[in-house]
Amino acid sequence: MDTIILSVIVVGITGMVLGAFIAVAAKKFAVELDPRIDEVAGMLPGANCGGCGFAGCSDLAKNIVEGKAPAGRCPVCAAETVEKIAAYLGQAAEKKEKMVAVVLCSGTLSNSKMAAGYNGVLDCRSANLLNGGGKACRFGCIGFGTCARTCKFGAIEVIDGLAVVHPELCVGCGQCAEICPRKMIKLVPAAAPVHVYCNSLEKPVLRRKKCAGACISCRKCVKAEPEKMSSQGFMVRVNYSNAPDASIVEKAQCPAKCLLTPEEHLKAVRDGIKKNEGAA
Amino acid sequence: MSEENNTVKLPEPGSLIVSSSPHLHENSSISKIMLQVLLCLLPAVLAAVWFFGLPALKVMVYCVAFCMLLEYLWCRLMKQKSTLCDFSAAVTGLILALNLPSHSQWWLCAVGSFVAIIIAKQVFGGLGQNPFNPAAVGRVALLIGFTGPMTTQWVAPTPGAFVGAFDAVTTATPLTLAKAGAFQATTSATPLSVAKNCAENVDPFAALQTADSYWNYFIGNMGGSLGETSALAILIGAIGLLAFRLIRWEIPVAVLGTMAIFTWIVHTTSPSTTPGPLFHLLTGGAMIGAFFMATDMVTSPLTRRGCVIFGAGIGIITCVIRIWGGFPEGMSFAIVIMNALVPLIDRFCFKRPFGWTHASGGAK
Amino acid sequence: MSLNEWLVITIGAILVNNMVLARILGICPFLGVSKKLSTALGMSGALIFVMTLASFAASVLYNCLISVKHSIPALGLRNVDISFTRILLFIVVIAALVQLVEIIMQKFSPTLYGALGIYLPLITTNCCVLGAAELNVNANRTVLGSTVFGLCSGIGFAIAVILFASLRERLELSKIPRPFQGAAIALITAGILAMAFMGFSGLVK
Amino acid sequence: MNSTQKVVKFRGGVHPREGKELTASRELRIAPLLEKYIVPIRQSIGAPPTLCVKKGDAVKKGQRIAEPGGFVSVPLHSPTSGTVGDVVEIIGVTGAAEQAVEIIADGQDEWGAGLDPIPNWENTDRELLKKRILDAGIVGMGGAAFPTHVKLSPPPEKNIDTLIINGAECEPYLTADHRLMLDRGEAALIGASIAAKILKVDRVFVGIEENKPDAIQKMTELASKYKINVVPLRVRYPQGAEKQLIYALTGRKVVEGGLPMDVGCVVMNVGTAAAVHNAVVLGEPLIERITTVTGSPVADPANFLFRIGTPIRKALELCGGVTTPPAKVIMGGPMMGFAQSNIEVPITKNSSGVLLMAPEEVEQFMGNPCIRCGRCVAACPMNLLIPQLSVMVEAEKFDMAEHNYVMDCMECGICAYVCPAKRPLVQHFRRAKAEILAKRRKK
Repeated sequence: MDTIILSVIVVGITGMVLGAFIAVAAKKFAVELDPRIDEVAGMLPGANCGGCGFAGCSDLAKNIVEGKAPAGRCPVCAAETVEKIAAYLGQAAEKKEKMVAVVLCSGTLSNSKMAAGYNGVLDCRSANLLNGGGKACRFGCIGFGTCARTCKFGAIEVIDGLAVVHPELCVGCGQCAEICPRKMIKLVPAAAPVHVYCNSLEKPVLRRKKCAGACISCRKCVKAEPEKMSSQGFMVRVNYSNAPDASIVEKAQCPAKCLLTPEEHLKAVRDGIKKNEGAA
Repeated sequence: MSEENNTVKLPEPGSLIVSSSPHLHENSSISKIMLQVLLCLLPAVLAAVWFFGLPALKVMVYCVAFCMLLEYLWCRLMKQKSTLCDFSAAVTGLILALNLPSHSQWWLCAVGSFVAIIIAKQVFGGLGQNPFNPAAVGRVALLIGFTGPMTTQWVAPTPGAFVGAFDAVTTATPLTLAKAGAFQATTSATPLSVAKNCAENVDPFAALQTADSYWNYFIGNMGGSLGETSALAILIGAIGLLAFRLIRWEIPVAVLGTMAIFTWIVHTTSPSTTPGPLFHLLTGGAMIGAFFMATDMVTSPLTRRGCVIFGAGIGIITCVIRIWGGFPEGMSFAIVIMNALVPLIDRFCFKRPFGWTHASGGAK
Repeated sequence: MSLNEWLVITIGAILVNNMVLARILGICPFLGVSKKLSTALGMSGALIFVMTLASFAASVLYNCLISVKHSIPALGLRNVDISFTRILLFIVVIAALVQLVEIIMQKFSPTLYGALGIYLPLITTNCCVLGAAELNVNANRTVLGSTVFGLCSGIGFAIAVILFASLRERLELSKIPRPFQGAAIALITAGILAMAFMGFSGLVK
Repeated sequence: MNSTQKVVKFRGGVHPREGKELTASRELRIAPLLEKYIVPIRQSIGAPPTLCVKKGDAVKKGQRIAEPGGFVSVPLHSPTSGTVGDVVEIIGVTGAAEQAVEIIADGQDEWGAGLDPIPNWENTDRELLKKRILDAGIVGMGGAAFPTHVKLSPPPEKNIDTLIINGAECEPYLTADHRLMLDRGEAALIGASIAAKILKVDRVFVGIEENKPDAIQKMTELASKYKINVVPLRVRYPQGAEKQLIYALTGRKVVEGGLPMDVGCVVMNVGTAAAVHNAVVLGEPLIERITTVTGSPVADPANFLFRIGTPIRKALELCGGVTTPPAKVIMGGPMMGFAQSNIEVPITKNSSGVLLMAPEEVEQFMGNPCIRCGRCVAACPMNLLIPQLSVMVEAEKFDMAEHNYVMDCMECGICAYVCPAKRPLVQHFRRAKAEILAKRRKK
């Protein structure tokens, strides 16, 4: 019993003395911190993808709380999360549309003609400084997969020398579009069901010489849905502010098989390899 | 004009290769370097076979085979291109073998090879990425894990007696060794262990430091690991290494120089603590460590200054362990410890680019 | 104490019985803050400071308060042994010290504070700080001896963690197979380093 | 004359196989007129010039077809008389797409009313001479294509005391400068004297590598008339690199990020010096240059006097084509030249050579890991820690690489030349430099 009493006294007094010390120190060296930053950071995805342009999620949280960035700056967040953050901070959330990246190119190795053999670093950005890799087309995908390595979400796969975005995995952070040396990965509304898978600005005759998958600029699709497709020079694109629905594929009957839904495009790319293997 | 065009042969479009400059390359490759190292190890191998007979050859074959097998299996497992052809596994295996006692069992070789190839090299990403010298790590692991077989079961050298040496294997117990009679205390254990055991005597090293024994140490007529014994053979190999430009001379010079100075100071201040510098240089792993293990390209510093610091560190740590530590030999420990320091050394022996001045560097 | 005993304390704490590599204490900050050399340096500094101070404080506390037999006639207590409370008291002291370091660091070096992150509060319950205090008790060291031991253990930790951090910076650049990335390769490296440090065993008894 | 000038050894360097014997002793040939020239519009560092002729315009030989786009920019001249064709997009020397103008020759090859010769340049105003060099469109012909008039206009606070004429030609295989010194040595020396007058310097060196004894002898004989020292240099690549050359001749080190003028030197290629002579004394703008066409697959390798805008295809036809299909066509020398993907690429003002390499001569780069053998460290003339730099670039740690002075790399290619693992080091460093520059520009 004696032991217990004394122990309690000794430990208690020591604790109190030290506690007092800390209390004084905490007062003296106090640092103001905004507790909201941690809260907001907790709501963000925490992937630190850098898609917002800040150094990671907690940095974005700091900037959102300080009002230097809008609550919807994170490209990855779902709309509900943005609303939650805005509500927490007492701001009005702006609506944002979900975007996905898309590689507008059909230049698989099976489709492409090679201008030269490439011997060097297998990285798009390095290759771009050196004749742009081996493929003849200078507008299409180089295919060394720098975007795939950059993607934090594993949404890009390089199949047969062509980067393909899996829209169901893509969160639209835009890092791939940023890193692509040809700047040919586009961020488009996820709602757009079809894309024209060719990025070339060359004359159709020239581009068909270089790539069997190139758009031939026949404009059948534009004629089918004039409002919902756009063409500039020789380049035909889906009008992403007023996207057509998937039925345009049927209507247009694209002779180059360039106007496709992402699923059809993926299948075509995969089939290309099989065909090649069959031929070999 | 067009007729002429038809007769003139020009490069086909699409047949050309584009690559970054330069378009000329020196005639060298990794496998060539490794083969040159193997060639330089040949004198040591021959010396080991001469002194320890066929069992020594067996140990070397085991180690090289296990190392190459493990490398091959790893590449298969990781679905990589096989890296057997660069011969780096063979070099590791052979150096490991030269660090083992002559009558090592096959399982000792296997464990050492596993540690060297898998744990010290491949899990770090393979050739070029390993921060530690694989052979040194293999030996350190064996020294710690199997202290007995690694430090006590020495066999006396039997110069030239290849088959007789095999008999020693079958009866390799301390008893039979003692019964053979012809051996002196110096040969039934490595000279280093003797030095350690006798440290309490007044002049314990007299027997170890005669001109005769020095000659034996030099040519390798003493107990010890396969490659540790013959300083002569290692030196012949070292000439090859230097001639092939495979090593930087700064490292062995720094290692051996520091060891000599350090042991000289200790020896002169207190002769009963340790034998003189020559003894230390010629016995144990000093030579093979300084020339073949410390100089491993992957795990040594890049700059000259760094190499000197690296070598000096190895020398000092080796001597400290030899003189005061619990193990008779500290070379491989020292190498691994200094390997760990290499990134720091590289960082602080930073080279300034050509034309760098304090003014321009400071203004940055 | 003789020179030899001081050598045993210093060399022993720094090399032979290195806190991290031989006693395997303090592995959490060892692995946690060794990703970058700069944070490793900061952590080493903090830990040397805390260990020295904690060893000193704990030793004073132990020698003056805990190990003596207490008699307080006013409360009717006679010859009470409270040495069993020492771990409790050591933790209280260490925790208070770490809190103090943390508060001061947050004020004067917010970047270092941010870089050390969770590992700073972890020193609070860190086994190597407590271990140093406990080892001092076991070895019956004087207050001065304990303080030097704490300092040297801290230096030993610093050597290990700085070496390790520089190695990891190099590993960061190498192509380590997927399954071994991160903690796996760090532990393997630490193991090899520990093996190498075993070469020092026998230097001091 | 003074060939006892003390020569300092620079650090590192290599001595690759020379290959110069293919063309060194062969006579300089003058390329015949072609039907069509493709003249890239941008041929120098700095602002691109703007085209001042339209499709269908008649042009005379030496007529200005593009105006300079700024101070660091030079005009462009028509290589022959004829009409202006399309402006086309071609794949340039570096592999990037660039604009070029076609000139369709009329076969007359008539000089237009261009520049007046200034035979007594000794008594002409320095500014006038400088303007002439600008008007003639002269750029550094050794490789970098830096506008020469800019080089000759150092800011007044820089005290220039040495002019170095670079005849080292350390690149293997190339002999264009060698032939130029043998055949037009006097022109180069007069050009050097003009440049020396513009810069107001007395000390002029001509540095020539010792593997060209005939050129050294010839130039020494000629130089006795002028106040010019011919200095034989150690045969060591990259002897002709600006910083190394200055160090070898004067013992001065150009600080990192600095220019030769910081240490009182101006370096000029012998070809550029000869072009200066032509522009001033003869009144001819820079429309032709000597280029080596060489390599083992070339049937009849030689040095040619080509008009600017001659495609490689035509150059090869003049050499009798190839005996075996080459694996690489390189514009420039083997150490720093650019591999071409097609043979339509035209010769520009800085094309010192067209080199073909047979498949058995070409060694492929491989993605082998660095074994830290340190050969590159020993050989790097800029003293860089290449093994560390290269792994940093591979891991895309460009900040780290910048701290480790990757920007000091001059892409001489020695590291990749000596690398036993055949790592594409130069490509790594080019990438790093490009990324770092892009980041700096963003700021």
